[in-house]
Amino acid sequence: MNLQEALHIIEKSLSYLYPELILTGGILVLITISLFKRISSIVFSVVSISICLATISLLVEEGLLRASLFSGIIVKESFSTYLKILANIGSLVTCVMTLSSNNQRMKSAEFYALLLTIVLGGHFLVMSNNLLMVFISMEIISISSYVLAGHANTKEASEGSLKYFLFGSVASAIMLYGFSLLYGVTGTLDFATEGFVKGITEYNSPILLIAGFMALAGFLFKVGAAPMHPWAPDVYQGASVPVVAFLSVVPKLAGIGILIKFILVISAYGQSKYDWQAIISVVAILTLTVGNFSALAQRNLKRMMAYSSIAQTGFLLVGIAAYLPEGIQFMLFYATVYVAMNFIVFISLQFFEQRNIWNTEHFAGTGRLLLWPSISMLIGLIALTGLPPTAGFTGKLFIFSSLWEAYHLSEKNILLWLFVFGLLNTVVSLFYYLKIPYYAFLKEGQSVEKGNFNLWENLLSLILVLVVLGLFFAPGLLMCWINSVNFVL
Amino acid sequence: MSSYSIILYGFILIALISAIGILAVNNVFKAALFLLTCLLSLAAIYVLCLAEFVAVTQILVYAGGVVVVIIFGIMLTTKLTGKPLEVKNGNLFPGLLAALAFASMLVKYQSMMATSTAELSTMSENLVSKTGVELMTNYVLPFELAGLLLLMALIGAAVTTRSTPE
Amino acid sequence: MIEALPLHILSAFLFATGLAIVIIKRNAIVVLMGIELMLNASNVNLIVFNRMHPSTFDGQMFALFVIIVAVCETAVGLAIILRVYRFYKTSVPDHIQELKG
Amino acid sequence: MQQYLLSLLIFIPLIAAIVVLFVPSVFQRSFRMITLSASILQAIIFTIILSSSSADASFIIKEQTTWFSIDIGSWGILKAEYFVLLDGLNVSLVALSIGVMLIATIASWKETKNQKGYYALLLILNTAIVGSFTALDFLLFYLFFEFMLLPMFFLIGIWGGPRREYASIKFFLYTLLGSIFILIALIALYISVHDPSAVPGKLVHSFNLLTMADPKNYISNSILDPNNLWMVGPLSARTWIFLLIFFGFAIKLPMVPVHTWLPDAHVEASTPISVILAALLLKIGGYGILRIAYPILPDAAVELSWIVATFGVISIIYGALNALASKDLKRLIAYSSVSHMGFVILGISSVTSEGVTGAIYQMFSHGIISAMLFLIAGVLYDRTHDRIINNYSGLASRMPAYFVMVLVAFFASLGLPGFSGFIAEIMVFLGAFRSASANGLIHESFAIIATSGLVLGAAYYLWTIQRMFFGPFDLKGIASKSELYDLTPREYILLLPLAFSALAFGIFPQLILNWINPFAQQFIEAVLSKGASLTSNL
Repeated sequence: MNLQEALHIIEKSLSYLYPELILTGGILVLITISLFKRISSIVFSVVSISICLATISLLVEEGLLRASLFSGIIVKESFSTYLKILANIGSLVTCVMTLSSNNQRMKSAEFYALLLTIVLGGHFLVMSNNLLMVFISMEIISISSYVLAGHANTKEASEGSLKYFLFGSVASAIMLYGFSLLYGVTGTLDFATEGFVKGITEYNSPILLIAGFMALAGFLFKVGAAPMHPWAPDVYQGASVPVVAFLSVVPKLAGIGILIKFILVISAYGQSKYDWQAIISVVAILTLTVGNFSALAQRNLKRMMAYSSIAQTGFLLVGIAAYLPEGIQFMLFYATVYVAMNFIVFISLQFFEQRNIWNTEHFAGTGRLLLWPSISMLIGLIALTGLPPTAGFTGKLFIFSSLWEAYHLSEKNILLWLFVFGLLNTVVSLFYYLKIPYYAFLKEGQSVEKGNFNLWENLLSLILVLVVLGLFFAPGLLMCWINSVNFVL
Repeated sequence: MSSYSIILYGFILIALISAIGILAVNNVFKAALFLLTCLLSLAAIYVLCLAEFVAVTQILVYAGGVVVVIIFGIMLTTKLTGKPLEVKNGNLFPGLLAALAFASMLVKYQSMMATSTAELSTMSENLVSKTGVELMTNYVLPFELAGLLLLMALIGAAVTTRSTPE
Repeated sequence: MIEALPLHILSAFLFATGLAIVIIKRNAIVVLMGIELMLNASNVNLIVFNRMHPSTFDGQMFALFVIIVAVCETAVGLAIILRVYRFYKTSVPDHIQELKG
Repeated sequence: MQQYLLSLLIFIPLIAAIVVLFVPSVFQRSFRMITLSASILQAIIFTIILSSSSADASFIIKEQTTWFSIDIGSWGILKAEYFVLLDGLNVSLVALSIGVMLIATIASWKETKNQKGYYALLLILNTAIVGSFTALDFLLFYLFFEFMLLPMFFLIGIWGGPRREYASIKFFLYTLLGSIFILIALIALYISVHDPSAVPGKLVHSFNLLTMADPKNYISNSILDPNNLWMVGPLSARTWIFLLIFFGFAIKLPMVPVHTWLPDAHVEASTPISVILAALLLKIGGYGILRIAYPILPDAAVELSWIVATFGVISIIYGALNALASKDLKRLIAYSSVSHMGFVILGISSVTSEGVTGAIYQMFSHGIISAMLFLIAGVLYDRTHDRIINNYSGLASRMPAYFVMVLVAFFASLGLPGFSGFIAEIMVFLGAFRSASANGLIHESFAIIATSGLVLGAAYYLWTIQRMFFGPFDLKGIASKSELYDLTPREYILLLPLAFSALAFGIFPQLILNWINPFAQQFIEAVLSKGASLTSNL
């Protein structure tokens, strides 16, 4: 390949990357602003405009089937585009949430620049078709996340961010070693190519299993799945609420997006002699168990939500374990609903935390005095439990339907276990999800001042609640969009 | 055994010993110096493996940058806490067990990869210039992203250490 | 002509030592050094494997990027560690236990 | 208008609930009026529906439209329907629920604590109950079924007795466990069936219960294909699914050994909530077994009928023994419910026309009688805040009218001829006896053992009457004598209609049996023929 051709490829590829270029532009503008004194209204408008523009340009090119960019190291297709839109929406909601925060550090230009960097990293992560790209974009997410986790600059936040950093660096070092072994086995970094899959199917050695496990460690860290979850509770408890809400959605979705690709490839599209479907099922069972049972003992609400988000990852992993194209579509449905219901809870959580309510006992009696925040929280928690009439139920129904179908096709008993076990876990999750409404509505409590959401919080939670309820009664609205998403490497 | 092999084995030995040194000593500063030795001998190994550009980067960035930053960090922390540089050990047994398990597993299966593939071939091209071209063509996207990563790491470090007004 | 076997053994041992440091040492900065060792182990691997698959430059390139990432990680990590020092006056992770379940 | 009557019947309370939520709290008194008028409106609509029944004999009125239909590529189409129907099985139960909700509203007339929330929840509960009795689409049914949980949780947990929180959590977890069992079955079932009426070439996964009930609609070689049994461990997948549905509903029923939530919930719930719980929510368990478990999995049902019957008999005896040992009046009534719902299980398991008719009739009659029993317990509790049986004696002299009502309720409940309970229980026994000769499903000994439940029932009721109402008048414990006054007019309004219906349906069972009989006939034919043909395929 001569230089002329190479430059041509770069030029052509760049024309596909408008959303990412817009985000990068936003980051640079923000960094420039941060050099001057605080002008928070401009900062916020720069962030929201760049996210909105990026989302719009994603939506515009949505019809695009597949484009291989930069000689194949990243690939644009509808699957990654969908996840990117979801990540953008999540970050937009986070930005609006920071408006109600009383911590001034949450409104600084650097904060938003870091936020946008994570979104950008997420974009590239879900598009990656190359181990190097996976590593770089994952590190962009991780390193910015470490900083964000400690951004509140309190004692707890810095402790959380230190633990996050140490755990995350070890996880990524382990993952990197796995990547290097995979490179050794296949001789290429482009994991969607025939050469890579051929290498995996032909190379008959347990080193593949070791390499796969090591690489998996990094992915599982990113999505917060067992056994790579122990960072989550400390980070969640320490960091400020908008950051927690953001970390529980955007990096997680990006990680899930790349995990699907990786599992598909490492199992050589099901031809590998190692049963990666069973391994993911075991991971899902483990994640569900750890998340739900640890959450039972928690009294701090943010800590509880950490375990809850671990458990929710378990449900997303069920979608991956189901392994069918439909399983992945249903997983996208669940991921969408997860974004909505998670943010509902966190918006209320921020509201309560500003009134010094963060332990379950503190919620006693809030049901009547802080009526709308409590009700919005109740709806969010019911949706997370997966009870009708919320889309959380529909999402679980879909995900487990695809799992049943997968069991039917493969006749693997582990899938049946996952099916029964996953659904029974819902009952366990009820114990802790219900604890908050239980205290809020059934207990008489200390005096809190009467209060209500401010305008932004009202608007956000209303929209999200409508989404969560609306998608239950008319899931077709979203599914017909997701149906147009096809999953090709 | 050729002199080439002797040099290679020598550097491998230095790297291993200094790595174990980090584990063995209880003084942070000494550990940092061991890390420096280890990284430098690895750079030498890279040269022997015909990865000159990586070797140079290793010396400039790792040895010159990372280790210096680490030593700087050590000094700052000792100044902040006013305590000696001693490091305590914990989880000694599980740690060593895990490390041994990993080492034996990796050595066993990874050495199978070494024997199953042909011996290392040699290349005689001008590697540094080729690396440069590659970096600006095939790897331009990761390259730019790495730039962004460095920028954000800088800002992140600045934000993290900046003291709050309160 | 170089032999791959000793290099493989080197990378495996470097990785294991790094892991041991991470698990055993009770000081965040030393743990950081352990992480650097683990990253370097992967780099050795990448370069050796690049010699086995000489048609492309993938391995060496990857190693270069790993070094860049390591720098970023160290910078951010040390900044975080320094702040924790300021708050807790200690660098022993076990002593830092404000957050509990 | 005619075709939307049933929807109107279901959703009027929900509309009323929304109205209640938007009326400002200053108009406290309007809430109960809104609730009452919603119930009365329901009753009127129900009479209109009954008077204009359809020409087709298999149902009275039905409504069917597509709820959502999602195309999922190679996997087919996922179709859920809004399908509600009124037929011989549920007409009596819907009538019962309208009546009981009316009575519960009047019984909560004096409720003062947070009225807005109370009546809104009551109205939502009403919609959920009527909805789950009428829904014929599994997903729709499940929606209504789950929808009952939260209102009930809050109704027990906020307006209940001293240990209300414990009781409400226990209630919630037990029933949620049951509904998870049902959810597993739901997923397994709808993936295995396809809708034959769909466009050819397209695979339509339907939630329609009637589609699921036809063995022809199962996709061949799917996990639940009745013609090609898929084994999971020692049992076939169909048997597992039957067990899941059965136990899911049995928790609601409640059947021994999964009944333990019931006494706690009853003891802690306030009177109107106890009435709704006993008279309506328990019936959904029995209804679900009749509507879903048996018709859809007849082969497993026929195969396992002796296990079902065993659980029924155990419930009868165990419930009665516990009632005998109860010191708390409400707990006694709660255990008597367990015992009486055991008859429903026994009747269903016999799969004879007498047995099934008896089971449905027992659900209806127990609805009336248990409502009355809990109201009676509530009357006493209102006055003295004490429900311990041994703390009372000689009440007959102080409260003669109350005593008469207690006599009617107790005798109706223990199955004295002339009351509706008698008809129901005698039919269940007949069915259980005849099953051995008619279809050979359950042995006669089940019926014989179950009769001892009747004897025990007589024992605990008569003993209670003897302890509380005869002998010299005396009160122990916290109660003061001055507060014991006889029935008030409002209590007459509550109790008299119930006493009258218990008698009326005991003397003229035809009023209901005319609806039930054809359904029962159809039911047993379908179950037995399908069950036999499917098991012979083995």
